[in-house]
Amino acid sequence: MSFRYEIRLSGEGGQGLVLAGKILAEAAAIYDDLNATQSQSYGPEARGGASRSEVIISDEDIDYPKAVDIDLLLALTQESVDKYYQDVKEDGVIVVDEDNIKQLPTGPFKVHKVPVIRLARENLGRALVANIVALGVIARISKVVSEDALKKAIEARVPKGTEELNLKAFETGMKAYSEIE
Amino acid sequence: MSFRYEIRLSGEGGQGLVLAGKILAEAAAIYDDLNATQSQSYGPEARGGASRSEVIISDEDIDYPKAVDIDLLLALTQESVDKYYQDVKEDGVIVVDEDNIKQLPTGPFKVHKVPVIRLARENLGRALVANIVALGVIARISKVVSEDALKKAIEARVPKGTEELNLKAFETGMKAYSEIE
Amino acid sequence: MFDYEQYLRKSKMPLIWCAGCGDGIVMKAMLRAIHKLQIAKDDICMVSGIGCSSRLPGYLDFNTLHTTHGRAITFATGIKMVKPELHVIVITGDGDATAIGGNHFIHAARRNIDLTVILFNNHIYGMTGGQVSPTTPFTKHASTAPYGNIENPFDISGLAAAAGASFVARATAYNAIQLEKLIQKAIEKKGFSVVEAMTPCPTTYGRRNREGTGVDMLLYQKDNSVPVAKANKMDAEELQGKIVTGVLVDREKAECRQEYQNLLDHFSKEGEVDS
Amino acid sequence: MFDYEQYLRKSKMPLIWCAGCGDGIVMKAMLRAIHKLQIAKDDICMVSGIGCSSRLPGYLDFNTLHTTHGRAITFATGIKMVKPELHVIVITGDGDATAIGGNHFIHAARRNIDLTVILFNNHIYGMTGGQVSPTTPFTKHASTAPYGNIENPFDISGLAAAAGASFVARATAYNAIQLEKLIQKAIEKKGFSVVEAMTPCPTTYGRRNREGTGVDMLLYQKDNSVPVAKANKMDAEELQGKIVTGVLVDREKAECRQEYQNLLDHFSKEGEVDS
Amino acid sequence: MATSRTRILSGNEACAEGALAAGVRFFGGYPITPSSEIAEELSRKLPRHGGIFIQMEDEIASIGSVIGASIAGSKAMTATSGPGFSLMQENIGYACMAEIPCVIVNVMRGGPSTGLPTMPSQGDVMQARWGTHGDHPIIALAPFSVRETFDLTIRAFNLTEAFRIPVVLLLDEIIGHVNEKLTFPDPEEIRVVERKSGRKINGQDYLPYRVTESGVPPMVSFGEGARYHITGLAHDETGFPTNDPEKIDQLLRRLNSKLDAHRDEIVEVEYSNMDDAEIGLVAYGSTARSARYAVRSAREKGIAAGLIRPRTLWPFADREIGAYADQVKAWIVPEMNLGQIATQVECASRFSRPVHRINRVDGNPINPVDILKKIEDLV
Amino acid sequence: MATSRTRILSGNEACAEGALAAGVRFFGGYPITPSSEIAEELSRKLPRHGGIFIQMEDEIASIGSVIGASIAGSKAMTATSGPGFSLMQENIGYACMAEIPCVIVNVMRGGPSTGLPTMPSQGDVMQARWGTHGDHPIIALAPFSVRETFDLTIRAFNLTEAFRIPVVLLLDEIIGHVNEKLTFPDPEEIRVVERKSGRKINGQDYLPYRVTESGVPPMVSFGEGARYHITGLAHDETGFPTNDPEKIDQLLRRLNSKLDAHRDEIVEVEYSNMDDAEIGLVAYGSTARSARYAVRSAREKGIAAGLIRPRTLWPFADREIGAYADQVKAWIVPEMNLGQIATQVECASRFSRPVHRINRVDGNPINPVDILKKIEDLV
Amino acid sequence: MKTTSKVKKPRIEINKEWCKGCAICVEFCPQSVLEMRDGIVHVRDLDACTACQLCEIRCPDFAIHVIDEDK
Amino acid sequence: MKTTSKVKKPRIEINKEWCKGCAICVEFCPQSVLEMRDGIVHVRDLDACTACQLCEIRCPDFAIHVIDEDK
Ligand SMILES: Cc1ncc(C[n+]2csc(CCOP(=O)(O)OP(=O)(O)O)c2C)c(N)n1
Ligand SMILES: Cc1ncc(C[n+]2csc(CCOP(=O)(O)OP(=O)(O)O)c2C)c(N)n1
Ligand code: SF4
Ligand code: SF4
Ligand code: SF4
Ligand code: SF4
Ligand code: SF4
Ligand code: SF4
Ligand SMILES: [Mg+2]
Ligand SMILES: [Mg+2]
Repeated sequence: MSFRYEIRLSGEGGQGLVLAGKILAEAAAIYDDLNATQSQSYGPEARGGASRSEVIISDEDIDYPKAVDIDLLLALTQESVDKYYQDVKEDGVIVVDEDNIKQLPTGPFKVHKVPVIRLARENLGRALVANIVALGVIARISKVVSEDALKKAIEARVPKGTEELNLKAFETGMKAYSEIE
Repeated sequence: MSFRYEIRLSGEGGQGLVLAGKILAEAAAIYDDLNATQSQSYGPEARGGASRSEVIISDEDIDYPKAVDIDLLLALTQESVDKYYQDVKEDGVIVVDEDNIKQLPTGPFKVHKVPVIRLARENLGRALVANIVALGVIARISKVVSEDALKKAIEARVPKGTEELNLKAFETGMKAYSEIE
Repeated sequence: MFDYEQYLRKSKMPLIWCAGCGDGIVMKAMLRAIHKLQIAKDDICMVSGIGCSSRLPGYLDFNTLHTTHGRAITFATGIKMVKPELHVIVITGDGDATAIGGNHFIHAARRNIDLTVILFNNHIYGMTGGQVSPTTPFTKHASTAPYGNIENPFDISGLAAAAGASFVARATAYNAIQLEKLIQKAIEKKGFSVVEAMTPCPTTYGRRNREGTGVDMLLYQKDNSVPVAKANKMDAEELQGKIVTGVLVDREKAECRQEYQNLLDHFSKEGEVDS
Repeated sequence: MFDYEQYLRKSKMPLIWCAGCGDGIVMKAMLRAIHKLQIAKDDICMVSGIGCSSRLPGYLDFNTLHTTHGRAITFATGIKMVKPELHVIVITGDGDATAIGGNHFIHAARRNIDLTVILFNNHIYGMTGGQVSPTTPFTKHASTAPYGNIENPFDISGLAAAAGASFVARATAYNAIQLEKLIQKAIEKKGFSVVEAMTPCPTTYGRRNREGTGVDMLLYQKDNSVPVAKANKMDAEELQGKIVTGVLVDREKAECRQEYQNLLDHFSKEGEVDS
Repeated sequence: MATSRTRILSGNEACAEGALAAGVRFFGGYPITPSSEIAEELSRKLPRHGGIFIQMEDEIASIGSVIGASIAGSKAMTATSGPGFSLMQENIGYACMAEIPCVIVNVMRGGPSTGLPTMPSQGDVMQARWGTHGDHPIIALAPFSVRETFDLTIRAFNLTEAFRIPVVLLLDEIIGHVNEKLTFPDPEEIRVVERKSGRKINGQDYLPYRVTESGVPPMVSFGEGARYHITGLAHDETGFPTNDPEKIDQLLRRLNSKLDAHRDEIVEVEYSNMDDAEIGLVAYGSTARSARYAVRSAREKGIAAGLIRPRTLWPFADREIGAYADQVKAWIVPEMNLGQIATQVECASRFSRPVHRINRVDGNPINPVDILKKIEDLV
Repeated sequence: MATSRTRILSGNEACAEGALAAGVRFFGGYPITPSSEIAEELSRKLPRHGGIFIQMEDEIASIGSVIGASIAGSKAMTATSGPGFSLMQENIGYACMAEIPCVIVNVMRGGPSTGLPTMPSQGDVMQARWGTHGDHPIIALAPFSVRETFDLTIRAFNLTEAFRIPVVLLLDEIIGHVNEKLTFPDPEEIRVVERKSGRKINGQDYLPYRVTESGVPPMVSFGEGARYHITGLAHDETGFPTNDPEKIDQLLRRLNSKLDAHRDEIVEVEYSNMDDAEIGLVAYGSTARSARYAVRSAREKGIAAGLIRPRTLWPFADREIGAYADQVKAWIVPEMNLGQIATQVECASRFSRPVHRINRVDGNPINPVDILKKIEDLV
Repeated sequence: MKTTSKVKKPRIEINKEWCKGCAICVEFCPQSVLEMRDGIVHVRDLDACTACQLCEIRCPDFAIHVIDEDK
Repeated sequence: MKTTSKVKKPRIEINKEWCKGCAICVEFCPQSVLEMRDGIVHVRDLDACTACQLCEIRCPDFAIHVIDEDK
């Protein structure tokens, strides 16, 4: 049976969610030979950067590139979780930043709290890599993309010279999830 | 029975044919209380001025403001007579400038030769008023507009200070026609 | 103690601009100048184009008009001609005023119409993400000048002067007090006045050109500004990379709305209205 | 003995222009300049906008392009960037270049792209029948300035200079020899060059302003021209109503097509073509 | 009888006169054949009426200044022809979005591009509807005589002030330049719509884009004490930009439905001999004169031809034409273009009868004889 | 398997890549969201391909430079969005009139006016057809995926070079910004049309606007030895202005009939599940993805829905759609506008069946679920 | 307006909702009164403040306000 | 090109189709060689002509051509 897996990464501009989405899509589409689309929604201005990035992964052609029924929602701000939790499907998963989200959503989905930003800042010294930490978490949860593919995609997409840091961030995320499991 | 009388004044830019047409129209419409339209065709550029000016006079609403079947054609250049004589209707009249038109058209219409430009230059000292001389000729031929109305329209439309000269030009035209009659 | 908030539409705050963007500093200098001049809020019409800087009027409690990209001056011209009693202030960016809007800018200067233009020069198209602008310095980088800018930049103030503006001045966000004074003078001036406000865009310009944060860019302004009196004594080479600040032009010229008023007065005296 | 006809498309003659229009005098000066430079007809691309003057290229046996009103310089820019080996000459009027086309004019000057602009300044919109232009002098009459022009005119050459042109010159139709020499220099110059050719429009300007025929207007030019060297020694008042002629600007600056070439050469040396 | 209020004047002059009668107080424009006489006339007259005439540096500046003037409280207009009309499109869209009243006259000449600068055309009809980007409302009127140019210019101002939708007045070169008799109505007879609100409004209690029953929010001009914000971005009722899909949707649907709600007030049609017509002509502008000439000639020959003449081109008179969809046996649509309104007639009549086109794009008007011939062919 | 010629990229990037594959050597543009990445990408790549990138001072200058570059012999393009597209209209008309090949990309965002700069829309479809003054030919293509954006960009260049008609590539913000897999075809597999003539031509024996059988005169670029004249005025076969009605008529009819003559080469349509469809959907661009999703879902539920997806928007696929006018019971046309193509579908199907519209103008894409609901409602 | 002769300490108001943490005020305070903490400005040493207002004048976000009741 | 020593009279060619009768050549001929007649230029006094070409240089219509075989 064919599958369609929908991921929405949400937070605020500057958190690198578009890059994270592209890495996910690239891992799936290039290294795992699936199909994938990544798209984003912007605020009122282009400059601000996107606050929402969506990845659809499937083994078939992907028609609609936006999320219809979310399998996995990452939310790094309270605003984003409030806005989007209702779009998560039954049995879907929500990953929230442990420190930023005070009010957890309730519903027919699973919610995981992971301190992705704190992990990035404290364990890796750069809050900037929170997006990649999150990818580690997502990799473990979703299972649609292989960890290997994700590592390759990270290496290919992050700025030259930061590969190691980012791979470490990825590992950190995977480990963090395994710990809460 | 209602009537529609079509006049085309043709020559080259700068010969005052638009003004002559407007005077005709004004005489008919304002002073004789008929209906009249005046329109013109331009060369490639606006600046050059029109080389063709048409007046339709009627006692009814005038639908089509361009000439369809010309009652009276004035032609001051050979080019214009060559181009337009075919549009003159049976029993129509063509007035040509005696000096400029060497080759007269033939057909089921009347042709009158009047040296309007020469009359203007020699009798009145200003080639510029040839258009008004022509109006005198037209007044006598067409009879659709009263001479009185034409005089009033001339007085109203020509540049201040040239009224007398122009009225004289008008008389000259009328006389010239009467002489060839 | 000056209360900026009397002029703010507080419900629209915080400002849309990035952390460290200089636009807010210029905005405050302008508010102080307006306040000093004691102009009633109803009597100010603030007109902008499109760009980061052009979002400014939306935050202020005046008659505010956010137009199309590059065209603010044309709308402002219509307003000024119809209601000369309004103080019409144009808020515009370097791209807005001198790229797409360059023609209107020079023509308003030529007419010397009584508008005050506050031109936010950050050397870049901020709003659209850092494309090269007509004021991006030679060799500097931008998203559409990935190998360094190969074009010469405008000297905006020089252009305004040559086009006919009656008042032209330049100051930096760093020197906000000077900026305030120059804006005050510009508003007071009857005629077309331009204040070129040099303002840092750390996000799309500073980062790409390794010029650091807003703080770093303000420090740069501090170190590289030269008052016009001093600049007049320096040669071209010494002036390389410097920002000449102060009043660059201040002259009396026929102002087009006033000239038109003379015409109106002439006819209304004559009482001659034909139809 | 110079044979103009080698350059003419004789079947298109006579010229569309009015008796006494100065445009033809400028046109001849340009042909002599081109001839002196021995440029092959195939290597000249002549681009114009819309206006009386802009009808010029149609009469000449070059690659000729009659574009839209005000936009000749933009088309010319595309041509020059693609075929830098062509001599691209822009023929334009005061309205075409500085009213609707003002922005392109100043930007081409800023880029200092290697175009030669022959700007026919007759202080009026000739083609459309004598409306006021950005160069119509203050108080002069036009069909849309029936009570006299209330706006200040541009100093076109000053504007071109401030915008960044590397060569700017002015001459009159009266002094056709000087005009020829300046056009020659302008074509030779690598960079954006402007020759402002002052040319009488007796039909729509002269008549309305009681300045007489083409002859009268040329005589006026004769009596009121001042060579730039002499003008430099005169004060503003003395220069009132005078036409300053000669080379106004001649300087070396980075030329944008050449700068681009450097980039192209860089990559072609690198042999680095990615996709 | 000729009265002193009767004069011979051109359509362009009548347009200027109509604008003055409607209360125009601002003209910003850029000359272009064949519209320039409108500007020239107003440059003479506006200063005498206490109004502003300004020649701007180009057409973009012209429409910008007009919108600004309107925001400042003046009835405002510009006049141009095809090339200038194309340049104005971006700011026409602004006027649609921000709901700023303004009148844009396009005296049509032959296109595309520089085309035929001195020759008549009706080639910009579809552009008048669709020239700017995004779905937007627009009104377009097309007079067929000098007198009607006077009347429809007044109407253009009335409509734009009433509905806050830009109104395009489509003359063609023939109408712009033909001279004919115009008897000026008594000023008291002229109905003039004034802006809904011109009063001083206190402080901020003005909701500039309030959703009202009529769909048209009352407009207060700048400088009248209601300090508010105008933008070309999608905005909410307060006039400030919004990203809220509901508010955006509300705005855009309200903007576009103003036309539907007031359609019958806007659409004006003249019928000649349609009662028993078997051949239905649809024509507008100067071409309608050729068509009426042809219809009269046909009637003289006993042919049951009739003419529907939309004075309003946009919104299109689809219902009025549709009402005859079954009565007529065939339609004839003569146009100085390649069939822009003919297509609308097909839709309006739902293809129930063949629509025959008579098109001319060679710079000449359509000769009534050609239309008559077509009528005769069809019977 | 992933090859090195497979990458993830956005529609805007794919457009730049397609242009390079088609041989673009000139880009002149002005930044505007959501199209700027096309310019940014080409500013990096063109110098490496020996091509020219120039950022002009505005959109008018951009299209002017593109036309100039094309005349000088380069394949040339620009990219913009609604506001810039409006500004380009006058010179697009010039390219139509003078028959200068060029590609204009419009990445559609919400309009009218500044509207919704970062949000998707399909609001400029009618403008692409009618935005400039005068009757003129135009081709418009609308890809629905990253891969198709690559392909249709190449096609746009091929069509414009083959027919000397400007081609508008209508992306929408979603297609411009969505990232997906693109496997680059082998360069040899790519069909690239080159200008009919690029040879040195001797002297003056070149008739630039010769009436040929195909209706398309062969084009020689400037600087290749055929010194000729190009103008936006109506002109004869020699390229010089004319006032001769016959020649004008010949020119304008030839220009506009180039499209008719080659219509079937230009119009491309994709059908999904149409064979037995009772509910016919017509959708294009990103909305076609929602529609196809809905059709698949409907088929899973046993509903006979099908989709016609015009890849070419202008000329419109009227015959292709008309062919199903009697088969289907109803049409559904989902669009991110207020029904621009829906009206075309009504005409194409001659109102034989109801056309149901699903319109969204609030900045959001059309959700497939809404389409599915409509399909279900109709059965 | 009344002026009093008592010398009061200036009051520094910070609007945390508006402050974007650009640190401009910190950098340009000649008395090092301010410091950044958690991406937002904080008053470190109010006693040192001379109410010169250089922080306020340069804060782009209207987020810092120095009230000197003596002025 | 050969030069001969004989002093020949210059030849003045006038293109009547192109001449618009603006009289510029007449006005600026220093030797009064030319005159207007019937709205077109005519040579009045060829002998006086010095072949200075000032007429030709200023004729806007390419209508007068002075051929001096000595040059
Ligand atoms: C007609 C048009 N073209 C392009 C744009 C896109 N655009 C919006 S703002 C902008 C440039 C902004 O630069 P600047 O004026 O310097 O303002 P800043 O953002 O730097 O303050 C551009 C190109 C537009 N909105 N409209
Ligand atoms: C977009 C556009 N606007 C206006 C016009 C009308 N127009 C044609 S030429 C011209 C002005 C010509 O003046 P100038 O450039 O000074 O040339 P001149 O005729 O004086 O030589 C104008 C306004 C046009 N063709 N296109
Ligand atoms: S992008 Fe630059 S100009 Fe725009 S708000 Fe950010 S810092 Fe300021
Ligand atoms: S109108 Fe003026 S510029 Fe035009 S051709 Fe006549 S004289 Fe020359
Ligand atoms: S007022 Fe002066 S001393 Fe006090 S915090 Fe601000 S900058 Fe520092
Ligand atoms: S300058 Fe203003 S915004 Fe920046 S850190 Fe200080 S208080 Fe905050
Ligand atoms: S060549 Fe000189 S002297 Fe001879 S006619 Fe001409 S101007 Fe006169
Ligand atoms: S200058 Fe030329 S056009 Fe004028 S009169 Fe002399 S020959 Fe004729
Ligand atoms: Mg900027
Ligand atoms: Mg001129």
